[in-house]
Amino acid sequence: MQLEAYLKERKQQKEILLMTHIVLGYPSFDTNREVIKQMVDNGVDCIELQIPFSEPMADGPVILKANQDSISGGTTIKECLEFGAEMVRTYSIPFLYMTYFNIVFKYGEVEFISKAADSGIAGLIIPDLPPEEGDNFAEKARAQNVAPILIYAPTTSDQRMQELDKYGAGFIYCTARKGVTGKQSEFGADFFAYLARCRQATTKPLAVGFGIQSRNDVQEITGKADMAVVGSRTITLVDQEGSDKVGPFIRELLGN
Amino acid sequence: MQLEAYLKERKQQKEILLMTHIVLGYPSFDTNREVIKQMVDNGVDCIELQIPFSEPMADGPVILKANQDSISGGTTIKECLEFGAEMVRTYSIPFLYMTYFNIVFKYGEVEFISKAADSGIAGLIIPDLPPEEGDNFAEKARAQNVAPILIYAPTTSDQRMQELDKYGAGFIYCTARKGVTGKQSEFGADFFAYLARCRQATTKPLAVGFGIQSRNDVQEITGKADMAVVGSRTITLVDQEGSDKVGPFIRELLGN
Amino acid sequence: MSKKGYYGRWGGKFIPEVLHQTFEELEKAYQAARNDESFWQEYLELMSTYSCRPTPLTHAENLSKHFGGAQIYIKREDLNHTGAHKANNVMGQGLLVKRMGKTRVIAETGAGQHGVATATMAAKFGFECTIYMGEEDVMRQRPNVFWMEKMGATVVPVQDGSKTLKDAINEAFRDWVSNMDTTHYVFGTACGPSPFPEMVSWFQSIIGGEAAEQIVTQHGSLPKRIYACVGGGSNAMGIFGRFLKEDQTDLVGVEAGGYGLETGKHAARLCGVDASPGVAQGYKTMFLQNDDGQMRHTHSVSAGLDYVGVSPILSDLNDQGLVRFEAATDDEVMEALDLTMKKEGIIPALESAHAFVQAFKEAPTMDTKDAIIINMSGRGDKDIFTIANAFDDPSWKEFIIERGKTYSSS
Amino acid sequence: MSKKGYYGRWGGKFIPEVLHQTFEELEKAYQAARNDESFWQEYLELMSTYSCRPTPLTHAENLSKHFGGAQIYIKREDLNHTGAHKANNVMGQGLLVKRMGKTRVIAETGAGQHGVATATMAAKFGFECTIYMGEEDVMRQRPNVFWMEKMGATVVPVQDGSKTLKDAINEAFRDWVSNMDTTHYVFGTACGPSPFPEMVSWFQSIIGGEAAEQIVTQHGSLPKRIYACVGGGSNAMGIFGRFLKEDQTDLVGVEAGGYGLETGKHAARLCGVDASPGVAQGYKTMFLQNDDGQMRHTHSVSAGLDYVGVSPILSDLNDQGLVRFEAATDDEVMEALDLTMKKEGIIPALESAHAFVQAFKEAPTMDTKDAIIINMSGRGDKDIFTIANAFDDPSWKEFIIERGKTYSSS
Ligand SMILES: Cc1ncc(COP(=O)(O)O)c(C=O)c1O
Ligand SMILES: Cc1ncc(COP(=O)(O)O)c(C=O)c1O
Repeated sequence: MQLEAYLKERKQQKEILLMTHIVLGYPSFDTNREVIKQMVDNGVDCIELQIPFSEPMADGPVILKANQDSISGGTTIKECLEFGAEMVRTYSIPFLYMTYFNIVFKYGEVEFISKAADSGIAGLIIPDLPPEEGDNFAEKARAQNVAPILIYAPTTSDQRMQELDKYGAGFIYCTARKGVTGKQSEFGADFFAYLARCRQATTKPLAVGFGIQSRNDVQEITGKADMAVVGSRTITLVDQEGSDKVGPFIRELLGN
Repeated sequence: MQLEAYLKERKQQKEILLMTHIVLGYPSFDTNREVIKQMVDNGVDCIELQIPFSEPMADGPVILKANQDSISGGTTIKECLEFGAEMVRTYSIPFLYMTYFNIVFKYGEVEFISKAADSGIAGLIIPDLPPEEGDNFAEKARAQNVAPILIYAPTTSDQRMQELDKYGAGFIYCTARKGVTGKQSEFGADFFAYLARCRQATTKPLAVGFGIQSRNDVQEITGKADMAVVGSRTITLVDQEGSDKVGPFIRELLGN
Repeated sequence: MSKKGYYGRWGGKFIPEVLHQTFEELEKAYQAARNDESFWQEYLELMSTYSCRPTPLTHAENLSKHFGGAQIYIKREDLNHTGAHKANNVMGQGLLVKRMGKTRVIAETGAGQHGVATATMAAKFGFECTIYMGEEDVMRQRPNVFWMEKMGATVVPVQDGSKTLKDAINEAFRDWVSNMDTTHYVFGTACGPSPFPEMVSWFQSIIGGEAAEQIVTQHGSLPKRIYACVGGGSNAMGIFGRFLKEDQTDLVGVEAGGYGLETGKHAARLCGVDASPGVAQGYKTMFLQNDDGQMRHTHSVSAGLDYVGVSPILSDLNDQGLVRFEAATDDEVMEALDLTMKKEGIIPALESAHAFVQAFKEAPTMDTKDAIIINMSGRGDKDIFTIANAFDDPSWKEFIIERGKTYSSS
Repeated sequence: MSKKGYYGRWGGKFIPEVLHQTFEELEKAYQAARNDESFWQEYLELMSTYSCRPTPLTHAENLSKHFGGAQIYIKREDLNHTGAHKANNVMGQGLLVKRMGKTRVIAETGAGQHGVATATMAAKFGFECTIYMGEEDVMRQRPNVFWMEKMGATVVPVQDGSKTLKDAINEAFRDWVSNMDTTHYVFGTACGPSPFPEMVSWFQSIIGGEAAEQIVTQHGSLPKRIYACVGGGSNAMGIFGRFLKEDQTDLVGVEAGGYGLETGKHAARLCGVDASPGVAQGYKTMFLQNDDGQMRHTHSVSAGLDYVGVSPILSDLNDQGLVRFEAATDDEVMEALDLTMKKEGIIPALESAHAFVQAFKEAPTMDTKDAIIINMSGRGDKDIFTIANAFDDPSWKEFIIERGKTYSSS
């Protein structure tokens, strides 16, 4: 598959890849543009564009607030999808949509996948859509060359990991710990045992997210995972210090 | 009996007798003295001295308040009894104590009666002591020549009137209506029928109380009852216009 | 009980002549009801369809473990409709009023529970209703006033005397002596002139009857001791009555110790040394009064126990040594309330919490095989204004201040 | 009901992967409990000794006469411990938690009833307890917060989104995904991911089971119609379930009409035209959402009905035409509440009063021999701040202003 192949190829040249995240329309699409430019320019490997939803059940306070502010600022799904298409046109790295299932469901599963495919979106992350739910969503996405990104959690059994792997494409999103986005994670023995289980279960690249905030965190998982995912930390950074701090932050994360 | 004989004799010379009422210690014993002087000087036939009680269940708002103010002003039973004795020594008309049973009970029934007798008090009115209660109270009082004044109400049956009559002495206190002291009474056909029933039941003089406030009221019962009882009205008068208005008020009541 | 409505040397019927006839009729109606089995059946039926009798007996396992002694059972009068045992008495009198053909009821209320119960009964039976309540209590217990009014009752704030329960009783009598033809006075506790003490106890005896069956079913034997708080004495009489004949069961009445018996600021009539025999509000009992016979101000954190007199039947049981009386202070009450909420998820009324205090003092010394019953006369959640206040809860205060400001500015 | 936790086209289990295992365990424990008769026995036992089940069925004779049609019966869930049907579900889940060996419970709450019930259950079972409550609701429902805290629970004000119920649910899920090893999320209504809708309905089915027996005993036949308010749908499912198989009984769910369906300010998901299929908070149902799929703000005078979603089981019963849905406006609710208090001495919760509204509309057109049942899901006296406010009661306001001043100056 396209995304998986791309990531595996990139990984040949780098110790670890980096996926970053933004919430669309927060604080504005213009800022999104500036931030994404800095990300791409500074070596990010792919970017997760979160389409805001009013009930982001799996997100912690930072992303939650960004979702809600974006919506109350008037962000629409249409704008988000146009913005996604624009980014794909503008940059060469892959972009993914992250959102909750209701956004997809309300838009129409088939329509949403087609729209993403047409825009050249590489993958979809829907944290509240296990493969058992939806109308064969993963299959339909794969059929249109949009990677359905499946998620592993520390609570996922070996058997289920293998099961999930069958549905997914692109990479596996391993949540570093129980809980929601945004809190610092500890990378101890349990975590590495979990990551080893993930590696056993799939041949897809492993992305690790939830709580990665510093160069140190990235180094901790280097060699064990293929890609680090940074979410809340960039939002906080832009909120507090402005979008032009994103470039330096990314370089720092990557040790450049 | 002394009191009964006195009243019957007075009644020979007057169309109707008048009993007035004061609350001891309200607003002060000094005012009580002034008021009583005016009452006696202006032709009142006997006076009811109410020893204040904290729970005057059968009294309306005016007398209730007088009771409570007297107590909170520090009036003691001892003072009341001394004052009663002083009045008996000072004036020649009969004085009665009116109070609630707890005052008597707490003092000791026998002791209270003896004290009253020793002071020359002519009678006792205890509205919450039906003859069935207390330790043969009426009998003991009669034995010491203190008249236990029994009460008739419009709800009292003929048979019970006769029964009550046996216990009483001095006169019968006929409450003009249902209810508590202080409210205006209407003297209609029902009332006169009731008064006729009272007359049938006893040979004792009939005093009518509860709501007698004006010359007009007194006239209404003249010829049907032997004595009018004026209570709350004098208290209000003293409160509002001072004790020297009591004399003229009494004269007015009596049509003098 | 003697013919004249005496219980030992207590009780009687010290009423103005104008009420004589009314009491004759009441006595007759009451006796007729007692002798008519269908009346009690009708009463049980009403209480099981309108209120939720039988109320449960809850085994307080956590508290029992905590104290490591007797098994603590709680009789749940809080689950009655309107939230207290007061409903039992009121509904019973309601049925009697219907039989007597009267169309209006009046009642006194202190904490407001009896007022709410009476207003409720009046709505249910279609009676007119006036509730007398001391002005102090109206101010303290506004929520109850609100509900009474919403139920269609007229609430009259009484401004005389100490502006509390006893004054409300006097005022209710004043109404009654004017309107006895149409009106029944629904006395709220096992006090007042005969037959009230006995009649109220009779209606409340539904508690003890149930409890006796329940404890045998649930625990396997009768309880060693039963604890009830004592205001006027109705909930205590209600649960004690059935057990008076049981030698193995000790009965413990708990009075309001207020700031402590030694301070004089309490409402302990049967334990302690401050009360003496007296006659007021139509009956003879132990009263908190001064040497002249004037009633004293009483104090308790719980309005329902804050009363000068006590059931003449309890005074007699005290004389006979059949009921033991203890006192619980305000502070002890708040502590017991706190513990009961945290350990069992149950919120006793402040009144009821007095019974808990004494039970908690004694449970640890008893055998784990023994059972004790606490009569939980009512629920505390109606008393949030008093309880939050007594706990001095800062966020509650803030909430009220904010609300007040909102209302002021609108 | 299909294997995957669907009811027709509704339901499902839209949960983050991290909860997969937790739901597997929950499903297993739930199925084991359902297949174990002793579990239900234990549940019945608990509910009859700790709460007062069976709750009565009250024949509202005055209301029946007033409307001159059907005989109105009221199922008295208000008499449950903690004052609402919420206790049924919570105690049931408490037993399950004990079986699963977990030591901590969390819950969302809107009006506070479910929070109080959960805090109560936690105290009783000795669990740690955290309650999530929208900040708006914390401010509106401070009394409930006070009691939850007194019962030992931690109440967390949720400052996200609309700061109300749905946000509290999201926040509870956020806690759960972090602490599922020790923690059970006590979902408060028949919504959420499978098996919650079915499990909550199962615990609540105790209502309908009792009601069916009671109405036959008291009235002689099954009811013609049953009315229940519908927030998440748990009390409705509780009373409807048993009657789904009875052709002669029509089931009517009443949603919050708020300011009127035409104003858009309401919480009507199954009647009216403003809701559409969606997936949120872990399940698929009719949601009040905009065209993008963002949830809308809802409005109701009653916090407990003020919710964007509805039980997927009810959505399915709506599809099947087995339950009819109606709406009651805020104004109609206040009127029905007033009438019920005055005529029967019963204070329905604002939520429950919605069911009364629809019953009152339909009763007059029915035969006097027919019976209808209104499920009175809870009592209103806990909601005095809301109700007194909604009635705009001047002396209540004055009381609060005075209290506020006293607290300000101390
Ligand atoms: C809950 C509760 N318990 C107890 C009492 C005290 O009354 P009694 O001693 O008559 O049971 C009251 C009185 O208001 C009350 O409301
Ligand atoms: C008294 C009462 N009734 C009804 C409801 C609505 O919930 P459901 O539809 O789940 O019964 C609530 C919710 O808080 C409630 O407290």
